Amino acid sequence: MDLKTLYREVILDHYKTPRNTTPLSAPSCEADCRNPSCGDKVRVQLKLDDGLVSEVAIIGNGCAISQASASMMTEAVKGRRVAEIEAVMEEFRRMVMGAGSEADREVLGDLMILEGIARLHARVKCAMCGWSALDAALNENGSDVNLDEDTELPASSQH
Amino acid sequence: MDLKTLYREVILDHYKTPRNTTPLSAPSCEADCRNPSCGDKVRVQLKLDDGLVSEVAIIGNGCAISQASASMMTEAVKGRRVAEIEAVMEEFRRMVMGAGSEADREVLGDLMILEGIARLHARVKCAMCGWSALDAALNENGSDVNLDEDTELPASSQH
Amino acid sequence: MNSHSPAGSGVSTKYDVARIREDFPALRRTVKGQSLVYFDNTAATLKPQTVIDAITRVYSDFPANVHRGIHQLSEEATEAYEAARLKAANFINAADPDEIVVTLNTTDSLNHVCGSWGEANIGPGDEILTTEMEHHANFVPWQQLCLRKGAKFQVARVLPSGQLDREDFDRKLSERTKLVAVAHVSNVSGVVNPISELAAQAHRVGAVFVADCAQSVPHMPVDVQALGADFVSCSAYKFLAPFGVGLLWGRKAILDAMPPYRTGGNMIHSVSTEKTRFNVAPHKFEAGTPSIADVIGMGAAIDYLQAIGMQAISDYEHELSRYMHEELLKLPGLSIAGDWFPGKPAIASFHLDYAHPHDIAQFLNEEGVAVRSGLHCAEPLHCSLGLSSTTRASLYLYNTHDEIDRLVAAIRTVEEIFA
Amino acid sequence: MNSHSPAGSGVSTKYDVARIREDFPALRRTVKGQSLVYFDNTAATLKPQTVIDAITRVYSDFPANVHRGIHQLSEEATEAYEAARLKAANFINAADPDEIVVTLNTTDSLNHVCGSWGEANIGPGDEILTTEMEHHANFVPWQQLCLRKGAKFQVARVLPSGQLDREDFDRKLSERTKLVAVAHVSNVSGVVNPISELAAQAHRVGAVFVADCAQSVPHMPVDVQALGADFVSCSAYKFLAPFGVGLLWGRKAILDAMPPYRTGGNMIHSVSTEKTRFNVAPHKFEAGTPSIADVIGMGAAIDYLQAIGMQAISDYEHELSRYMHEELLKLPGLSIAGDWFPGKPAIASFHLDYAHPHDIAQFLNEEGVAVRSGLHCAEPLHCSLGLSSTTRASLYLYNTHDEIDRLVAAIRTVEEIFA
Ligand SMILES: Cc1ncc(COP(=O)(O)O)c(C=O)c1O
Ligand SMILES: Cc1ncc(COP(=O)(O)O)c(C=O)c1O
Repeated sequence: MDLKTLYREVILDHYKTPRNTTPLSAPSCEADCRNPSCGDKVRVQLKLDDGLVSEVAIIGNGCAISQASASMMTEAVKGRRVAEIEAVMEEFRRMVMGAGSEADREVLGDLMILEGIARLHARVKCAMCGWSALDAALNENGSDVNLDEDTELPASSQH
Repeated sequence: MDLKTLYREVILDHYKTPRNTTPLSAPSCEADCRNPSCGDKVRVQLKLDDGLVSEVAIIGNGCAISQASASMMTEAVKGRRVAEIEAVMEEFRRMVMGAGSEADREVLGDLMILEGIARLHARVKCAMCGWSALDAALNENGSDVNLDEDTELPASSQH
Repeated sequence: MNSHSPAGSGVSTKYDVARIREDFPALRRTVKGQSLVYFDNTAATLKPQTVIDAITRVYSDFPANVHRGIHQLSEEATEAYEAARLKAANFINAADPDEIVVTLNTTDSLNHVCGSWGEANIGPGDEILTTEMEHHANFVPWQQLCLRKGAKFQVARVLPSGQLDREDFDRKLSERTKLVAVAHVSNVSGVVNPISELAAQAHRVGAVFVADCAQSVPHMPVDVQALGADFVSCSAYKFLAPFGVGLLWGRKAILDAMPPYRTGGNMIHSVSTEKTRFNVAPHKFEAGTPSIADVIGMGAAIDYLQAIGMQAISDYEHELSRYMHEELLKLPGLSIAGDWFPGKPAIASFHLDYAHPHDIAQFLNEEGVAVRSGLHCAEPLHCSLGLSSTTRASLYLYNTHDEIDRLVAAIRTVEEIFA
Repeated sequence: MNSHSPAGSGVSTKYDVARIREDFPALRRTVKGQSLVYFDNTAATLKPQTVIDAITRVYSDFPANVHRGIHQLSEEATEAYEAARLKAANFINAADPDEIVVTLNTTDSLNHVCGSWGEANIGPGDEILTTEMEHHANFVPWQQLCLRKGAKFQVARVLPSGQLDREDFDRKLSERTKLVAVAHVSNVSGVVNPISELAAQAHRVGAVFVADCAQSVPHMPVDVQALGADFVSCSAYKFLAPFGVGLLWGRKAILDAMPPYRTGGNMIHSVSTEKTRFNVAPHKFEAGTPSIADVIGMGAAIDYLQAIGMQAISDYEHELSRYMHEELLKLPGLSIAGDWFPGKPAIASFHLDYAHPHDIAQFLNEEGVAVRSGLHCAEPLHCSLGLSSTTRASLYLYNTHDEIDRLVAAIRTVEEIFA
């Protein structure tokens, strides 16, 4: 898919009308991710019920890719078990880093449409912003993430 | 003159038997010059009588060019007036820096044989060591000179 | 306008950009199937063939260390290296080549001043004055020095126009001010600060003045003696030279009085366990083996620029700048950081009200147009002007009016997609 | 011996020096009418065509700034730059590419440790231990730091053989020692220090260990994990790479805990007037625009070396070294700084009892043989061995037995003239 099509068919929709943006009143956990070099910022709030994400919210601003990716992330995690989400998170990371295999991507469902991001190396961090906040919220509640332009993505995604 | 001839016919003679090496008992002025990167070192002592250098001595060690040039310097200055010596000093500097003109070299007499040094850029400082000490002795008695490998020669000889 | 004969052959009395473009191999490449429009010159410039050839020659013929080794290769390298220092001195009209210290980049130059002069001269209660429009390289070192020393870090405001708030500057400059650090040209707004006036003010209160000339030296005649600053920093790779070289100019007397910044080989007179005696400036600041080929390449870059003439380059760029600003400001929803002023350098950091700079840069790249997006290492300025980030087009001597049209057309594709 | 296919074509099982020589354009030049014999490799090495080509490619194709600009050229530059960092990590077996900090040269690397770790961790009463055989770059910074901090500067002796006096080292290492800095290989005597033993000793007293590997990394397999030091420094231009690049390896945990050395752009997370937050290692140590093309050129140099194999290179150089020492020691009036030992690197710093090193180097140059003369930035070692200065022949992977014969013959001409 070329860049224009990707934006037109997927990104702009989520960018202009991001899903799940109503802040949660009593989140079980939350975390921020910011990419200070460009101002991308996403806060993720989760409501966990017995190992299941029952509610999710994002509050953010930044480039279309960061915001659309975060919005799509909320749709992918809502109602899913944490263990499953970890697998999706890992596979999403692999995909945008240009690693992993087609076969393993099944788990990503609609997110597979973001595959093209892997070619936009400078934008991988934008795409990861919401996901890094999600990871921080789930695994290190409260410790926010800073993605600077040169910061490597979290360990599991080292290439 | 090629390098071997220069060494054989001039330098080695002065290097192996430098002239005027008996320290003066009561010098009017004296100064050291050292080139710490290679260990060249020359101390110049002068006895001045009414604007005339009546006695001169060098104490030094280092490479053949530094010691020979200092030895030849003593022969050139002994018995001469300070004003004349300043002119010789200046012209010698010009010659080894590859500046000045043939015509002006007359004043150098026997020293003209060192003209070839100008082509050995890395050795110009060696050739100048005794002369820099002479300059310091005449003009700033006691303030010693350090010629490091990258130090420019004194102002008048800037190229 | 000066005559142009960079290749040394023939003289033309008009600025021949077509001919200049032939000297830059990167201008022959394509991006996304289109010829490259390179508008990221504030970050780094393209290199002419003569500079590339100069580097190749060093590595093919005399890839030796400098500092007067007696063998031929070292001698050739030393001659060429010192000749480049002389060219740099001449380029910015330094009174003495010994006032030219070769560093890694502007950041390194400014860290020299900070780590050497600053460490030795700044104490508790002292103040350092800089401005909101500085590149981080001329901001963070002073801020950190003040933190270490218990000194006060003062930052003069910029006006909404992007110009320095002179009243605020005057207010914050006092007898306590020991150092003033100001950019000659902002790398975001293109604002040109009146360095000689500011330096004179600083000198009246006894402060040392640092001019960050990273964005002026490449684009206009800069005469450090006329400028009146005590230190001037710039980056050679921003004026056609190789990466790896920055310059620090400092007044001889101040350099001589400063302790060295880095210590090690080549910057010493003698070393013993008890005591080390240092070499004189500039060598005492050039510890270790320098970026020899890059420095020699810088000499070739200066030759190239001087053959065209810095005034001719500046005049040509002013015309490009006027045209770019006129055309950009016709676009709906576009605003530019800092107001236009006559003689504004060819830098436009813009904001589109319908798209984010990252997405803009991405789509401009699709059209073969290279620009930067982000904060351009000038977060305080963006903050002050209320901008989260911008897209920056910055031009140089080889850019053309047609390329500006390509930029404008590319922005229209962004508009089509986003608006 | 590893297979050799630097040009990527064909595989040979023996060390093919003739073929290697073809890759170095400088070996085709003449000096004084004779083919060049380049024996000044300790100071800087010649460059293979692949390294020159890598630089040319950067400047012709993507002469852009790194740090992930969104446009294509910046992206290509960033990829190539980070790929080179990865190659460097692999070359010295770093556990993580984030442990590789790109600097200007070894001196800069060591000044990073001194100015950052040292400033933060050394105080009055502490001690720093180094040795008499250090290059000034691994001596003067520690000496000056001790002076600034009121710490004690300890210098372990060398024996007349040139070897480290282990008893003196043990005596001077104590609970007060906070940092130990030792060369892996001496650039004058070629002595190879047992870094892993010394580092273990240092660690037992809680000291940090700095290994100056400027003369080991180019000539033998170096595995920083096996070495056991906490910091390792080296200069890329001493292993076929361009000038302008040094490396500092540091343990991740130590680098992470260290304050930055230079501050400015690219090494920050966020900047405001009140506060600056720094980026993580290695980026927090790479302020400003790096020597991009040179770093990419270093990647090509590492590829070249690894294609031949560092063990093969080391074996070949040991044979050259043996032959050189044998032949030199046959010459009357010649002595070499430091005793011979099996596996001695191909470095011979010699003294002729009838001529001064400056004159020797001058006459060797007349014969086309390039050597260094002087103190080689190691004045304390010369002092300790009672030498005023020496003439140094240092070889590399492209040198040959025939060239050693040329050196010997050239020394005979000096003898003819002087003796
Ligand atoms: C052992 C050693 N350490 C340090 C250095 C200094 O290297 P640089 O000039 O790259 O800073 C050298 C270079 O000769 C060396 O041989
Ligand atoms: C005004 C200004 N100052 C400083 C710098 C930093 O330059 P360097 O990256 O060479 O250290 C820049 C580079 O963008 C600049 O534009």
